[in-house]
Amino acid sequence: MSEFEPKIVAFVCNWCTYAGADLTGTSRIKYATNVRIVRFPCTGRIDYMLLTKAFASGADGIIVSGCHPNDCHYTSGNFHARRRWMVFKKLCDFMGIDTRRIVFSWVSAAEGVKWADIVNTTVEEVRKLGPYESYHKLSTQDILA
Amino acid sequence: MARIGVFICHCGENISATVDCPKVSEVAAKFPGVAFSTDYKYMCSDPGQSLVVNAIKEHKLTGIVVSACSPRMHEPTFRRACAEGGLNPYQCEMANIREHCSWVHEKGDKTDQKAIDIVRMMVEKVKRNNALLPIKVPVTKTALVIGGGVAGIQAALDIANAGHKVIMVERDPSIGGHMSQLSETFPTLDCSQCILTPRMVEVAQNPNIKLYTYAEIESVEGFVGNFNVKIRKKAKSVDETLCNGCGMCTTKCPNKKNPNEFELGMGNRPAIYVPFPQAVPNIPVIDKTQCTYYKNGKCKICEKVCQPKAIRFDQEDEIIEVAVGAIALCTGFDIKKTDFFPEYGYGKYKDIIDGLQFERLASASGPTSGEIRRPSDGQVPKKIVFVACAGSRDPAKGIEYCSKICCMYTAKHAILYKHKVHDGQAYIFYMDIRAAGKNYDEFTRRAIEEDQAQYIRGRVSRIYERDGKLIVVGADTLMNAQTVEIEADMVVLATAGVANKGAEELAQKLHVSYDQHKFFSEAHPKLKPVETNTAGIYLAGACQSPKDIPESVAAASGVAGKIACLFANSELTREPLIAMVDRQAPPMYSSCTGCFLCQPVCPYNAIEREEVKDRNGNLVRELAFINPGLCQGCGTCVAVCKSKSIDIEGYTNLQMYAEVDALLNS
Amino acid sequence: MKLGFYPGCSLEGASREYNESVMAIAEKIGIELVSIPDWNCCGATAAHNLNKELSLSLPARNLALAEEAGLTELVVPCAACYSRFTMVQHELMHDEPLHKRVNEIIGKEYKGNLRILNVIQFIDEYVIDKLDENVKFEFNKKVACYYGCLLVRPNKVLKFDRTEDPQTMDIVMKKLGADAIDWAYKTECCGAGFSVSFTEAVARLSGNIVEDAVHRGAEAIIVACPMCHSNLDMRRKEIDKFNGKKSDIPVIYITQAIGVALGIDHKKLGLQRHFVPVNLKDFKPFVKKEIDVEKPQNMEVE
Amino acid sequence: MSNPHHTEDNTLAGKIKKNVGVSLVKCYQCGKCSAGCPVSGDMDYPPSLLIHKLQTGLPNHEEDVLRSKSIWYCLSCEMCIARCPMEVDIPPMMDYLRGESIRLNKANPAAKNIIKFHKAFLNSIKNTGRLYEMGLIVDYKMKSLNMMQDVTLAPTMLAKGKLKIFPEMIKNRKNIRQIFLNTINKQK
Ligand SMILES: Cc1cc2nc3c(=O)[nH]c(=O)nc-3n(C[C@H](O)[C@H](O)[C@H](O)COP(=O)(O)OP(=O)(O)OC[C@H]3O[C@@H](n4cnc5c(N)ncnc54)[C@H](O)[C@@H]3O)c2cc1C
Ligand SMILES: Cc1cc2nc3c(=O)[nH]c(=O)nc-3n(C[C@H](O)[C@H](O)[C@H](O)COP(=O)(O)OP(=O)(O)OC[C@H]3O[C@@H](n4cnc5c(N)ncnc54)[C@H](O)[C@@H]3O)c2cc1C
Ligand code: SF4
Ligand code: SF4
Ligand code: SF4
Ligand code: SF4
Ligand code: SF4
Ligand code: SF4
Ligand code: SF4
Ligand code: SF4
Repeated sequence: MSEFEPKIVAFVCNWCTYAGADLTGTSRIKYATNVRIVRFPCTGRIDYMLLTKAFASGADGIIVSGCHPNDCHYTSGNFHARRRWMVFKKLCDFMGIDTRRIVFSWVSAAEGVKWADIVNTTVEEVRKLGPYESYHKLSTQDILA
Repeated sequence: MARIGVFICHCGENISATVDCPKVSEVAAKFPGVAFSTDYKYMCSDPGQSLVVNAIKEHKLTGIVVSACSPRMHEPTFRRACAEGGLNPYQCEMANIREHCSWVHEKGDKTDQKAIDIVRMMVEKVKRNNALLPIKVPVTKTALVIGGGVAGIQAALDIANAGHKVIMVERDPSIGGHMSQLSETFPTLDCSQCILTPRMVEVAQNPNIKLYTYAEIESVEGFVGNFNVKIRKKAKSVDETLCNGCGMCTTKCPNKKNPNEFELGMGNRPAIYVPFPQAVPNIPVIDKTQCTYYKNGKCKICEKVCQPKAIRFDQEDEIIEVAVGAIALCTGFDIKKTDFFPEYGYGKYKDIIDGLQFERLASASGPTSGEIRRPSDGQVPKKIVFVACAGSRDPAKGIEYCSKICCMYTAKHAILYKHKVHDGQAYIFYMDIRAAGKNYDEFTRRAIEEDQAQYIRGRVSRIYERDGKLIVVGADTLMNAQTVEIEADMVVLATAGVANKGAEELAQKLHVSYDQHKFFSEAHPKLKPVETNTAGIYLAGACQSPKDIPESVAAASGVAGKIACLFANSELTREPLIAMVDRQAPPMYSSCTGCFLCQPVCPYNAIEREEVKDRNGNLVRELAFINPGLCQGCGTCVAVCKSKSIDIEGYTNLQMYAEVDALLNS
Repeated sequence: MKLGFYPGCSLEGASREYNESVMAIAEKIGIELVSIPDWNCCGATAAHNLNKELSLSLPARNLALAEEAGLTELVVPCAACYSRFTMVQHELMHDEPLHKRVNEIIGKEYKGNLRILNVIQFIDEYVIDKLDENVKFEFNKKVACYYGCLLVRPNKVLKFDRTEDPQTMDIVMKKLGADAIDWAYKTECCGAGFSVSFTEAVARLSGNIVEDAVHRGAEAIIVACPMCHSNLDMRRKEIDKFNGKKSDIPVIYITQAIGVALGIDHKKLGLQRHFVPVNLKDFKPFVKKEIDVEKPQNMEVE
Repeated sequence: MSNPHHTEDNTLAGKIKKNVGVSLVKCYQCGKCSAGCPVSGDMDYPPSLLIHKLQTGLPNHEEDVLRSKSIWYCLSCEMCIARCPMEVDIPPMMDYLRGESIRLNKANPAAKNIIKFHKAFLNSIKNTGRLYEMGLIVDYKMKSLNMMQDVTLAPTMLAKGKLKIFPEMIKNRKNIRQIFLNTINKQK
């Protein structure tokens, strides 16, 4: 059997991490193909229900990444994101969502190398955790199927 | 029914070398709702754009997805093409298969699959895009220039001469910046003061420029065209409207032994002082930390001798509020002090000085009236060592970059030294001579050929003092790395140029980004070198990275040009990608519960309370309302609203969920 | 108060007086130093010159034995041993596979819970505060404190004082009433373990050190390492030959200097064992002085 | 960061990178190490030059390095790394080069005594668990045949009580021999 290829979704802000990932490209730094990037104006925009949505549609791991503290293009969006994540994480733990599969990080527009590293380590970590079948099975399609 | 067009770009070989573009196009053609799909060599070229325009018309498309480079690069291009084809420009999305795919992966099925996924996701998104109209906002045609060094001066004068109002805020008691401290300037050796002072005076006299010295930025709110800025004007303890600059106070102040900042500690100044004779404005300030009266309630001599009665011991800081349309950041840089170098004695040897101190020694108006004398005992140094790259290009010390100006000013120092000490010998320890500029290399050659500077290629390992001499130990890497020891009378370290104090806090107040060394970041290193990522805020001079005078001035004129362009229109068109609280007629129906959780999270105070009244004028309920002029579209309010009453254009709930759904259900 | 102790070979042999003076001052201020049972030589330069794993394993065995004996803090007066121990601990704690391999080689398990102190750290933490009440004589001499290489380098691992122009010994000596001079050779190498095999280099390097100290008027060189001591003291004949002049500046261990100030018998401190005779006389009674003991700002220690 | 597309680096510099993690490409030949090295004057190639020879990757330069005096004269004093702006860790590189030089039988004749001294030193530890200075001196003299060196040192040391006539033996000498067998003596 070929190695398990985890599906990773990255929720990133437009100003820092999206631009950082662009820089990874411009610098031609290679990383794992497993990630799909979703662009948000700011991490503050990220509605955490989207994380459960992503798991339900087959993601094995999620990266949430935006500007470093104090560097938010909109001053404080990333702080609000953090704060809400704290609350949401408790909820996840309560609901039995595996929060090890959600990686939070800061990648600035200048950190192309860091972006590649984060994707690669997340892919490896999630590969170790295996497919998130327990969650995928519960997604509606599977139940009805 | 959606009719989406998909355009896969090869970007020459940039994409097609790793992604099978025709295959992606074929697969995309089968996505539900896709009416047209094709691939092409250069989508952004004229024929590429025509392809889009024609396809929209021919296939009656309702939206397009251009799968190419990053939207941060070409989104405006294709929105324009979209509009040309007769669609609303916001019916266009870009799928980033270059930066996020072809450039970061190897050729293969996985990469193709990723490209397909990215396209599918954008197809699902664009189906849900709304037609949007650009927002127009008025522009306040006044510019704020922060920092009054040569860059700030140039920017202010250019903008003022274009006919616009300028407010200049300078932290020190005088404008002039580092250039006012320099003796003569490379590569022509003109006297720095001689060329700068007239420009400083012009700033003071230009009716379009309002100058605040001894002032700092307290806060900045608003957005391009409409910034509200609070300026803290620190108390000078002198009434500027009365003071005539006679200088009686400074001559009579008995408290004279305070280290002179302008002379970098190599001289003293009174507690009430003007930083240097040509200061603009020529109005003294009292240093409250040193004045005898402020410290123990006695003295007031300055008050007695001041004829116009301008001294104000009870003066307080003043906060001034101004409205401006654009901001030029010109806060310059600083250099590392000699105590940064453990191996060169942690700054404990008096005769090891930094480059700016040497400028003061060489300056006719400096503490030695232009004679090169060493600080410890006033002797004229006969052997002098210059150490280039002191702290620069030194990752171990946390500064990996080249400070760019020091090769040139070190050559200048060697020349000036030889002009003043004819029997003296200058040695320069260097690693590379970086003199790329018009007449720059010729200048360093002149130091070597005409003024006998000895260049030794190697870094100095250690400097210590013995019997009044400084022993400089280096190696000559062009001579088998043999050790070279020079018994010098004085050593000048060309210390690294670093970000100015307070740069980080200022950047945070203005929401502009900065790099790991706290230098402000330009929006694009090649194509937007004077813009920041925040619209309406520009940067010039050494606050971006160490720069010499010609470069600082060029950038400043660039900024002035940009601001003049901005001010050329009285209205500004803004992207309509902003948030809205839902409203449905009839009268003011909304799912908003009036909890106002959204209000405090908005960084721009854009969320207001709107009162809903019945026919009799009684208050029925309060709803959130977003001021479209203030909202910058961060979307934080969208995420906090529990009743999902807010949505944000360009990133609507519907779009985001559709994207996530489309990504993985392949 | 009990602390672990690793004497090391030189303190048992050629540098007995260092051991004697450490013991004497520890006793005076009521600290018991407990030697690691059945300790072995750390291998010094020889091991790490010839074989990396050996150079890790010899110290590691000692560390493991110390842990087995329930010790938590270990005083290592020899700067060379101290350097080896600290480096080994650092390497093992930062390299899991290597740590495993070394544990296998030595047949013991070192967990890494020891705090390793050099003699100056030991003085700084346990002795300094007790000095004022116990000191009898003021050490009113001009001294050149010599740190050598192994106490301060590499700073990233040792994290002790600043690499260039360190101050800790100077501060201790100033507290005792000495005039600790500013000089140029504080951290220049003395030739270390090459005393026998490359004597010419040692004569030159140690020669420069002695010459600068004498030139600047020092009356004694203060050291904290047996290798420094033996190079500067036992090699004085070669040193004087290199410098072309005779020198009589004594080289004394910081522990001996403290012992002298504490009024401990000079014999008990082993001062008679030096090659260069030590004639420290004319001490005045100690009067406590407020000296500027602020540690210098520029400490690179995190 | 090395590029995965590049082929494996089989130069001596490549081996140093692989075995001791010291990256010589970082060295930009500033010479600061050579300027501070206390024995660079004794060396045939001061540290920065030694590195430059390795940077070229050319066989004749690598040969020079392995046969050099420099690698044996290095005192491991760490002055170079303490001041290197690029944090090129020279001492472990020297350790590795010494190892290679012995392994390939290329050690410089000038290093003879140094190697003999180290070996005599280790012998003492192997036999007793500790350093037996008297034994070391005798052993070293036998090995180096340098009978006259330091003839006056030992008697004075004895007189000052600094030399022991009999060796100290640790109890668990088996453990020590085990360590030697698992490390240095494994090589042979
Ligand atoms: C030793 C030395 C020699 C040099 N010689 C030459 C030469 O010969 N030729 C040459 O072309 N270049 C030379 N330069 C470079 C030259 O000094 C710079 O190019 C020039 O000063 C940059 O101008 P600037 O306006 O960007 O910054 P600065 O001169 O640093 O001016 C910045 C101004 O902003 C103010 N400011 C800072 N922070 C704030 C704040 N928060 N709020 C308000 N105001 C603030 C400062 O007080 C200052 O007045 C030399 C530099 C050095 C160090
Ligand atoms: C080999 C090489 C590699 C480079 N790589 C880089 C790089 O990686 N990064 C980088 O930043 N820079 C690079 N550059 C530099 C870059 O090419 C220049 O900075 C840039 O092209 C300058 O732009 P320009 O508009 O001033 O001049 P040009 O690009 O020379 O454009 C001048 C234009 O004016 C036209 N023209 C000339 N005379 C007349 C006339 N009398 N009437 C009308 N039109 C006229 C010409 O036809 C031309 O179209 C490189 C340069 C070279 C040579
Ligand atoms: S649209 Fe973008 S990807 Fe396509 S050719 Fe232009 S730059 Fe390259
Ligand atoms: S004496 Fe008065 S008028 Fe003259 S410079 Fe001083 S404050 Fe101004
Ligand atoms: S009151 Fe202060 S500023 Fe005025 S003369 Fe006295 S010391 Fe100088
Ligand atoms: S400009 Fe010259 S001296 Fe300054 S950092 Fe760059 S190379 Fe070094
Ligand atoms: S958070 Fe939502 S419901 Fe609450 S006031 Fe704001 S828009 Fe209305
Ligand atoms: S999106 Fe919401 S939070 Fe962000 S600026 Fe607009 S109104 Fe404020
Ligand atoms: S100091 Fe470091 S960078 Fe400079 S030559 Fe030596 S090893 Fe190379
Ligand atoms: S460690 Fe070796 S190479 Fe480095 S400075 Fe010391 S003796 Fe020279």
